[in-house]
Order: sequence, then C-alpha cells, then structure tokens
Amino acid sequence: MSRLGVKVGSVSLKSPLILASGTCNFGHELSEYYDLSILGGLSSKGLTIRPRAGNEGVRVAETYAGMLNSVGLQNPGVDYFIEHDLDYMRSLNTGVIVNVAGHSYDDYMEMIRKLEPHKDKIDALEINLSCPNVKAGCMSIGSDPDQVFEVVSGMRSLTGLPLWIKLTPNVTDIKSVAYSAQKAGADAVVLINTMLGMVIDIRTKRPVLHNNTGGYSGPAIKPVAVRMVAECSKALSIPIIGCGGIMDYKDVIEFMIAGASAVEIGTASLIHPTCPVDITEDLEKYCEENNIDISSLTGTLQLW
Amino acid sequence: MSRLGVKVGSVSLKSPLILASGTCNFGHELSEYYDLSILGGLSSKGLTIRPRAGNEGVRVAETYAGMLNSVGLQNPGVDYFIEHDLDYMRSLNTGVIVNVAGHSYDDYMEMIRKLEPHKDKIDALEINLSCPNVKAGCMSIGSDPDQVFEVVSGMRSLTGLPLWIKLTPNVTDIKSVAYSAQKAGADAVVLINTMLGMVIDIRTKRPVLHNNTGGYSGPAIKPVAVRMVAECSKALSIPIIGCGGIMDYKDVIEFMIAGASAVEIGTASLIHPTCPVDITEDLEKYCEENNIDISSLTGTLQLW
Amino acid sequence: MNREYSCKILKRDMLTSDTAYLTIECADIANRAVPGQFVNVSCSRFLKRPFGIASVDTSAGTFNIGIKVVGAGSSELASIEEGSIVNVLGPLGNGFDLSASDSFILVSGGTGVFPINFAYETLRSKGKNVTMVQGFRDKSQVCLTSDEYIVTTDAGDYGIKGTCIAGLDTLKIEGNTTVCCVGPVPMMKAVGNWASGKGLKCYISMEQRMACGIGICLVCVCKKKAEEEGIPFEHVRCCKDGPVFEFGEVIL
Amino acid sequence: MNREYSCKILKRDMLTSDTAYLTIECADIANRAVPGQFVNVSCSRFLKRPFGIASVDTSAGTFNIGIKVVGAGSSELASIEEGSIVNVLGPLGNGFDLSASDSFILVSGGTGVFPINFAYETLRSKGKNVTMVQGFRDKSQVCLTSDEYIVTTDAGDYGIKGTCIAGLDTLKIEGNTTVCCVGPVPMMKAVGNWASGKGLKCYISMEQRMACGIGICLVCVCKKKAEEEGIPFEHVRCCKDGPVFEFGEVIL
Ligand SMILES: Cc1cc2nc3c(=O)[nH]c(=O)nc-3n(C[C@H](O)[C@H](O)[C@H](O)COP(=O)(O)OP(=O)(O)OC[C@H]3O[C@@H](n4cnc5c(N)ncnc54)[C@H](O)[C@@H]3O)c2cc1C
Ligand SMILES: Cc1cc2nc3c(=O)[nH]c(=O)nc-3n(C[C@H](O)[C@H](O)[C@H](O)COP(=O)(O)OP(=O)(O)OC[C@H]3O[C@@H](n4cnc5c(N)ncnc54)[C@H](O)[C@@H]3O)c2cc1C
Ligand SMILES: Cc1cc2nc3c(=O)[nH]c(=O)nc-3n(C[C@H](O)[C@H](O)[C@H](O)COP(=O)(O)O)c2cc1C
Ligand SMILES: Cc1cc2nc3c(=O)[nH]c(=O)nc-3n(C[C@H](O)[C@H](O)[C@H](O)COP(=O)(O)O)c2cc1C
Ligand code: FES
Ligand code: FES
Repeated sequence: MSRLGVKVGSVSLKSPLILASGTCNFGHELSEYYDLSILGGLSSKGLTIRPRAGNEGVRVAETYAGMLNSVGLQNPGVDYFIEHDLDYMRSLNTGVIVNVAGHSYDDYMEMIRKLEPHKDKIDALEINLSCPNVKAGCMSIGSDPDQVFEVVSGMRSLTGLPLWIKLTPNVTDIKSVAYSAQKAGADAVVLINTMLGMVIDIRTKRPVLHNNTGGYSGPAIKPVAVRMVAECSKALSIPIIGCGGIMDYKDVIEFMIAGASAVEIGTASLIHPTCPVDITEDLEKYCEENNIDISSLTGTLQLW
Repeated sequence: MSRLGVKVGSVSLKSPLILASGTCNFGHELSEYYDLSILGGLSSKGLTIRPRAGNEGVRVAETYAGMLNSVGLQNPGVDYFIEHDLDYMRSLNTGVIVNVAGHSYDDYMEMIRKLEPHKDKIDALEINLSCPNVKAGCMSIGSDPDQVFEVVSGMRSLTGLPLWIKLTPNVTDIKSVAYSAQKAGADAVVLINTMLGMVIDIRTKRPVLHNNTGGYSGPAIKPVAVRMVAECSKALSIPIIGCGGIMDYKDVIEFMIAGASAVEIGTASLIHPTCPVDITEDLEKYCEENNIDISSLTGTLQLW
Repeated sequence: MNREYSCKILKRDMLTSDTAYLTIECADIANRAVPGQFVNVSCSRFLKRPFGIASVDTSAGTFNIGIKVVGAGSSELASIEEGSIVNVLGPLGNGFDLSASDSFILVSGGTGVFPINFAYETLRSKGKNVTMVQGFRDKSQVCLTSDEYIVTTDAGDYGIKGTCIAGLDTLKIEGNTTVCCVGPVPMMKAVGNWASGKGLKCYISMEQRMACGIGICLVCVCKKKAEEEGIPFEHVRCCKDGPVFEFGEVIL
Repeated sequence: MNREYSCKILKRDMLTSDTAYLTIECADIANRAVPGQFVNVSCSRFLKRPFGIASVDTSAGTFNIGIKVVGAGSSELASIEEGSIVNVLGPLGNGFDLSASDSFILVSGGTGVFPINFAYETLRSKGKNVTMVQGFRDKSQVCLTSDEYIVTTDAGDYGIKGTCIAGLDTLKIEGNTTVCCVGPVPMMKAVGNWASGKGLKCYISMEQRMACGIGICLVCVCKKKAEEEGIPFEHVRCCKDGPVFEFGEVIL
C-alpha cells in the first residue's frame, strides 16, 4: 500500500480521498475525466426507497466562496440503483460507499434490508441524517441525539456492514449527536453535511432557490467543519471522515490533523472535476517530502 | 426624516446602518474616517463588569471570504466606559447602543444596574448572549432557550431601556431561542453573532488562533444569517436587526427583505472603513429610484 | 479523457454595446465541439458560467462564445482583457442532430443567436439547405446577422416587426425539414408549436442555472414527461441530457 | 479625514530573489507619512496586508514598500504587474520620535530594513547624525544597503559575521543618542538591552497579525505591563498604539 492508504475502522482505502455524495452521482460522468481508481472511494448520490424527482425550480444559488443547493434527494430509488449502478460502482476499483436517506425510522430500516443482500459489493453504508432539503426526516432526525441513537441502533441490529453516520452542522452541540451515533454502534461519523442557508434575489424579493432554503457547501463552510471534526475527535473513539470545503491538498491535511481518518470532496468536484487528481499528486509529494504515511497525520492537532 | 429612517420598536434611527459591536470600538478611530452621524447607530465594543485583557496570542485567522477572531471581549470595563466613552458616543449624533456581556445571570443584572442610571444617554442595550470566545456564559447562555428567558426576564424587570438580544447562530433552532427572548420581554433580537470555527496551521499542526477556536464573520456567513432572519421574521412579532457578512447596499436590502428592521455592519468596516458612506449613498439612490422609504422593505420576502 | 482547459483569450470584440464575442484558444474544444454544445467558463465568482459555442476554427484551434452582459460574471467576462487565461470545461452537453434531414430552418432569439450561428456554419459547410430566422428585441441587439437571413425585431426598427413566427410565416416549407430553435422559453414554445403544426421535427435548447455543467450535481434539471405511469414528471439534467432536446420532450 | 486610497503601482523592482520593492502612487500618503508608520494593502485575499513605509518621494507623490515573500498575499503583491491598482489604508500607526535627540543609531534585521530606511532618509535630510546597522541572514538577503552602513550577516558571507550586536559593539557612542530598531523579536530584545546597558533610549517596532490596521478590531495586541496593580498586563493595539513602542513598554 502506498503512503496514501488509510483505514476507516475496518475499511481499508487506498487514499483518504472519497467523493462526497451528491457531487459525483454514481461515477459515470467523472470517469470520463479521470480514472476513479485513484480514489479511496465514491459515495453514491443519496438513495431513498422510492425514486424521487427532487425539488422543482431553481436548485442552485451562488454565494461568496460557496453555493447553496436544494436538489432534494433526486435519485432513481434504491432498487434501480442496485440493478443498474451498484455493479458499475464496484467495477471502478475503488471503495463503494452507498449513501442512504429516509424520512423516518422505518425508511432507514427498509433501506438496510434492501441493501444487506448486496453487502459483498458495498464497503460502507453512509447514513445521511443531515439532508436539509427534504421536508421530513433526515436533518430533523440528525439534530436530535435520541433519534440518532434510535435509528443507528436499529440499523446496527440489521447489518454488519460498516455504518458511517453523516451528520448535520446545524446543531448546537455536534459532540452529543456524534456521541449518540457512536454509542448506538456506528463505525464512523462523517462531518459535515451542508449548512442551512438562504439567498434572496433582491429584484424579485424571492429566495433564489425555489425550495426557499438550501444546503451551503464549499470553502466558506470549512472553518466550521474543521472545528466540528476537532471537537468530535476529542470526544469520540470511532473514526471521523472530514468533509466541507476541501479544495486542495492543504485542506485535506488540515482535516486530517483535526482528527479525520479520511475526507470527502464535494463542491470542489463541481468546480474542478479533476481536482482529486491534483490533490492525490500533491498529497503524495507531501508524504514523500515529510517521509510519512498520510494516516499518521490523523488527530495530530496540538491545541494551545 | 429622509428615506433611510427606520424604527426598531420604539427606537427611531436615521438609517438602518448600525456599526456592529467589536468592529468600531467606541467610535473614536472611525470618526477619523467619516462623519459617524450618517449612521443609524453605533454598538459599543462588548462591555463587562470588570476590565478584561482578552485572550492572549494570535487573535485573527483569515479564511475564504471571512475571518475568525478570538479577541475574547477585551474591554476597559463598564465603569471606565461610562466615565470615558459614553459621552463621546452620545456626542457623535447617532444612535448609542451599548453592548453588554457577562458570564452569568448575575453579571448581566449587575451590568443593567450600572447602566440604568445613564439611560438618558443610551438608545438601546444590546445584550450579547452569543460571544464564542469566552469560557463561561455568553454563547452557552444564548444556546439555551430557558436560560435566555431567565436572563432576559431578569433584565426586563430592571430597566425600561430597549433590550436588543444578540443571538448566536451556533444552535439547532434559532427560532425557539429568539422566541424565548421575545416572551421574556425583549424589544428586538440581533441576528447573528459569529459562527464558531477553527483554522489549523498545517506547518505547526496547531490552531492559528491561540484560543483554538474563534468567531467566524464576513461574507461567508451571510447565507446562514439571512436564513435565520427569514426564519425568525415569520416566528416573531418583535423587530429583528440583521447582521452577518454585509459588504454592500445589496446585502442590506437582502437582510431587510428577509425581515430586518435595521442591520449591523461588522467585518466590512475592518476591510473598508468607509464602506458605510458608500452603502448610505447607494441606499439613498436605491430608494430614490424605487421611490420608497427603506423601511418599507422590511419583511417583504415572498417565499415560494 | 475529458479535462479542464486553461485557455487564452485571443480576441475580444464587442458585437453590440452589451455583447462581447470572445475568441478562445483551445484546439481540443474546437475539434470536438458540435453545434448546440456549450462550455463552462471560469470568472472570479465561485461558479463557472455556461455559454453556447458560437463558432469554431479547427485550423486555428480556436472557438468563439458570445456573451451578453446580464450580471456580475457575464460583465466580467465581456470586458476581459485579451491575453487573459480562463478555465474552461467543454465541449459539454448534446448538440442538434444535424443529420436529421437535408433542409434546416434555424431560429434564434436573443443570445440563442450564438449556438445557432455554429449550427448555421456547420450545416453550410456540409452543403445543406439552411434558412436562418433571427429575432431580436430591437436594432441595438442585432448581431451575427447577414442579408440572407430573415430578421425580426420586437420593436420593428430593423427587419420584420414582430416575433420569429412572423418571419417563419414568410417561408415555404419544402420536403424533409428540421427546425432548430434557441431562445427564450415562450419563443421556443411558439416555434415548437409552429413546427408541430407543419409536421416538422424541432429541436430546442434549454438554459438552467448550473453548477458543474457535467452532470454530477443535478441542480440544472428540466421537467420531462415521465415514462412510467403515476409519476407526474421526471427531472433530466440540462447540462448532460441536454441542453438540446426535441420539442415536446421536456415540459416548457 | 483619513480614507482608503486606490493606488497605482508605478514600479516594481526585485531587490533580492524573494523581495520586491514597490513604488506606489499616492500623494496624500507620501505627504503625511513619518518613519515607522505602515500601510495596509489589499490583495485578492480577504484581509489587507501590512507593510512598513520604506521611503517617500513627496515631489513625485509616491511612496515605497518592500515585500518579502512569505505566503500567499506577499507573493501575490511581490509579483504584481506595474499599472495594477491596489487599495491602501495609510499612513497608519505611530512612528519613531525623531526629535528625541541629534544622534541616532538605526538597527534593522530582515524586513525591518524597510521602515528603518525611511527613518534614515528622513534623519539625513534633517541633517542629523545617523549610524546605520543592518543585520541579514546571509548575503542573498542584503538590500537597501550602502558602503557607509555597518552590515552583519548570520552566515558571515557578507560584512561582519554575527548579529547586529556584533555591529553595535564596534560603535563609539557620543552624546545624546537614540536607538531605533526594527527586526525579529529576539533581535529587538538584544538591541533594547544593549541600549539600556548604555543608558540610551530605544524604539522598537512590533509585528502582529492584523485585520483592520486602524484600531477598531483589537486583534493585533501586544502585552504591556499594566499600570494598575493586581492586573498582570494590559493589551495595546499594535496598529494604533504602535507599531513603534519604546523598549520596555511592551512585553517581548
Ligand atoms: C447551456 C447554456 C448556454 C448559454 N449560452 C449563452 C450564450 O451563448 N450567450 C450568453 O450571453 N448567455 C448564455 N447563457 C446564459 C449565461 O450562462 C448567463 O447569462 C450567465 O451565466 C449569467 O451570469 P452572470 O454572473 O452575469 O449573472 P448572475 O445573475 O449574476 O449569475 C448568478 C448565477 O445565476 C446563473 N445564471 C444567471 N442567468 C442565467 C441563465 N440565463 N442561464 C443559466 N444560468 C444563469 C449564473 O451562471 C450564476 O451561477 C447560456 C446558459 C446556458 C445554461
Ligand atoms: C506593522 C507591520 C509592518 C510590516 N512591514 C513589513 C515590511 O515592510 N515588509 C515585509 O515584507 N513584511 C512586513 N510585515 C509583515 C507582512 O505583513 C507579512 O509578511 C504579510 O502580511 C504576510 O502575508 P502573506 O499572505 O504572504 O502570509 P500568510 O502567512 O499567508 O498570511 C496569513 C495571515 O497572516 C498575516 N501575517 C503573516 N505573517 C505576518 C507577519 N509577520 N506580521 C503580521 N501579519 C502576518 C497576514 O497578514 C495574513 O492575514 C509587516 C507586518 C506588520 C504588522
Ligand atoms: C449539489 C449537492 C448535492 C448533494 N447531495 C447530497 C446527498 O444526496 N447526500 C448527502 O449525504 N450529501 C449530499 N450533499 C452534501 C455533500 O456530500 C457534502 O457533505 C457537502 O457538500 C459539504 O462538502 P463540500 O463543501 O466539499 O461540498 C450534496 C452537496 C451538493 C453540493
Ligand atoms: C473582531 C471582532 C470583534 C467582535 N466583538 C464583538 C463584541 O464584543 N460583542 C458582540 O456582540 N459582537 C462582537 N463581534 C461580532 C460582530 O458584532 C458581528 O455580530 C459579527 O462579526 C457578524 O457580522 P459581520 O459578518 O458583518 O462581521 C465581533 C466581531 C469581530 C469580527
Ligand atoms: S449543472 Fe451539475 S448536473 Fe447539470
Ligand atoms: S488590526 Fe484591528 S485593532 Fe489592530
């Protein structure tokens, strides 16, 4: 294994770089740009039990150093995914992370039951308890430590697959939510999903997004994400996957120092689709120059 | 009164533009740059009962489209302020907002008792329940609706001065916190103070800020601030003062449409000290062109 | 493999007071582009900006885009200095099916003039029979035109007064003809209906706010009639499944 | 009234491989600046960057700053194109008290050479007696120097080998002399102590990370011995109360 290999609990990845859910679809499009096998993994677009058309109207708003989206979990449904996309993802020769969303406890259980028979093709399930763009479930579950505990415990009893719980930053105390996930048997937490925001078109006096609010991503949210990773790193014993605003290799290193075992690249792929190629090269160079394995950075933050 | 006049409850201001606490000190320095009487008001640096030296070491970290600060409420103490700065602020011929911070319920009560005798010189008290840079009180009080209710009720019983409660965005549900403030008798809420963030120096593997974390301000936080103003505007009957990332007149209009009766300009003054002059001119032009009084914009947001 | 290009702006002309025409160096894009495709171009804002490819010069290794100033990004790009470097993704999306017939009617409104210009040049070089109908708001907006084209203006201060339909109604349709129309939605609707009435196949091109431009983020969707029953509509990506659709394929 | 200026970069010279010297147009700043003051200069990053004023030409209406590349902002400014516009706040802060005596010893280390250069020029034009001592890391860093100066290098490949103190120790002190020293903290400590030992008044200049540069945000503080008892220290603003302090005034 090269200097970039990392482990997220029991899951070995050849690189700490994972493409974040919703910013790589199922890999087809980006594989026209580079060989995705250089990645540690790919997290599928968020899946639900039934196909979802997602939100109507304008779904993107630009901001300083970032963007809001309100896609609203458009996806073909988990059955279609299993039939049409899972094998393709597996064929990419990189970690296969299946991102799972739902409106209720039962939804999440049903999703696990549907995916469990395909466990040989899946490296980890990423449980989205944090999407701000759907009316029920998701973020509202992920904002409440008790509900997080309940949902994660339920899923834990149904599968032996690694459960990565993706959390929302829109909470007062991220540590207590993350700790609930850990107590319930999560294998890792993913920090962070998007922040809830709004942009108003002052000419029309209406929100730019037809869903009114949307999820804020990009470099603008990085300082919040890094802070949450550092906070949780002290409070948890399970690994953390860092996410939020990563644009270059220095951002990756920052997240790993803060406590991340691996990271996810989201919005950066939308701006520069091949940025993971550059980041991989730069990380390799960094490891060479410092004569380290990248995994040795995790949690090396020294507080004042 | 010109087209820019606004009312925040019982307080009349000649413009919606207020300089945010901690970004204008007590006005002395900025009055070397422009005539502060064009402003709606000036919010003093956050004051505490005793003088505070603030945090040691590096207190600022640059981010994409913003900055973190960890000043930690350095201030000369409220007694010194009353003796040396209050009359000066009053002489500026603009709204005098006194920003008040504390570590505990008792601190806040004591501050009110000290300021109440000078009520003739004060247009409003801005109660900082949201500073992320001090160990106890402040943000931890402001994250809990019950404590907010208690502190605001206590202050309400001690003063007839307008109480503007400045809240932290680092909460799961800003509406419930703001609603507590309203129920307890607040005259307005100020949304938002800084977001809690961290920047790590990857060379030293230490946070740039010697306080480890700091308050994130600037354009990067605007979408979150606007969303919170819009959310609270629907839930509250008291006025809202918008704050967070305002750089130009369009940002002011965006906040007012979202529901703000007035706004505060923070970090923008650090980057362009005379920006309020330009913003004032642009707002006047906007009002002329649209033949409106600026106050008519408040809460005109039409959701989808 | 596709990639992001760093491209030099070789030339910037102003076509009208608020519309620039950029000549951009990139042999790959010039060689691969087909009419109806677009490029996503960086500016100092966070997201790239999509523009239809207006022309290519494969021997010079350049392509052109036309930029009408509507906001911050377009105004920055419309006043960019020659010699500057921009990042470009492209060619993106699906173009018109120019093998659909031997006769074409090309209809453009507003900035639709740009992708339609590329279609015109390509069809002429293939020796096809092409009629060009251009609709503009008023004379000040007229650009990339020719005496051979039918031009309409809403204001009536240039060419035929009225919409494109007024122009189209002057035509005699012969044999197997395909219509390609790019412009504002109401116009594409009208032209599409006009074509349907005549039994002609019609392509249109959609504009949606985009982020990636390459199909991975799903922010740029158009509504499409669902194939399955019970589902009112599906969402297709303007950038990847379009921007060119057959009229009737997406709900306007 | 003070204000923010939009200034043209008239000239950019490289003094060493990683140090640029900019000539910036702004008559106001040139006229008002005194040695030891600084300017806060915009770049494409969010915050401005502070640089000591290295020289002024009041007749040309220009001033100079020297920029050593240490990170993103300084490297951008050190390679800025002539003719570019930057936003500048200044002159900021308090300078040296150049009326303190008739004889001065000026000591600089590293980029301290820039503000000290301005002090030198000003004192010479006032006809004062000035001795200049410059300390550099090695020969490659030497700039803004003269044969009349005492130069030391840590590496010993230019001038006297050693620190500024080695240079200072070669001096004979006469009459009422003031020392001004700008450089790394350890050096200012050493020079300050050297001066105290000789009973000389000594000014130093502090560097702190800044945001506003004008005294309103309190992020740039230095520790000062508190005047009141019971309080271990006070915080003073480097930008507004400094950057020049008397040695001993702030805790190094
Ligand atoms: C496939 C496609 C082809 C296009 N071809 C051309 C062309 O050839 N010539 C031309 O002048 N314009 C064209 N446009 C429109 C052009 O992309 C917008 O005018 C431009 O993005 C506006 O950017 P701005 O920063 O000036 O406007 P702002 O309003 O400041 O931009 C804010 C955001 O909205 C987006 N946006 C604004 N208007 C549009 C729009 N009409 N369509 C899509 N996104 C928009 C911007 O990209 C940006 O993300 C095309 C759009 C699409 C989708
Ligand atoms: C009063 C004063 C006068 C100065 N005079 C000069 C001069 O004449 N010539 C010169 O080359 N340099 C001078 N400096 C240092 C100069 O400001 C920094 O080298 C520069 O800000 C670095 O910016 P960067 O983006 O390259 O570095 P980065 O490390 O990328 O900057 C990150 C942040 O840290 C700040 N920062 C980094 N290093 C310093 C530093 N040493 N002092 C203060 N802030 C820093 C930056 O301003 C920025 O906000 C002076 C600093 C001060 C405070
Ligand atoms: C367009 C878009 C769609 C997204 N869809 C999903 C999703 O379906 N499921 C999910 O868990 N996160 C989704 N996210 C969140 C990202 O995976 C990521 O957590 C977030 O964008 C922060 O990272 P970034 O700043 O690097 O983009 C989406 C983000 C964007 C920008
Ligand atoms: C350097 C600095 C110091 C601040 N000090 C205070 C303070 O003492 N009291 C307070 O209520 N808010 C303080 N704030 C928060 C601002 O008043 C404002 O709420 C915040 O910066 C968001 O607005 P902005 O993005 O326009 O800066 C401070 C902000 C900054 C940047
Ligand atoms: S813009 Fe991303 S899918 Fe179309
Ligand atoms: S930098 Fe703002 S007070 Fe010094």
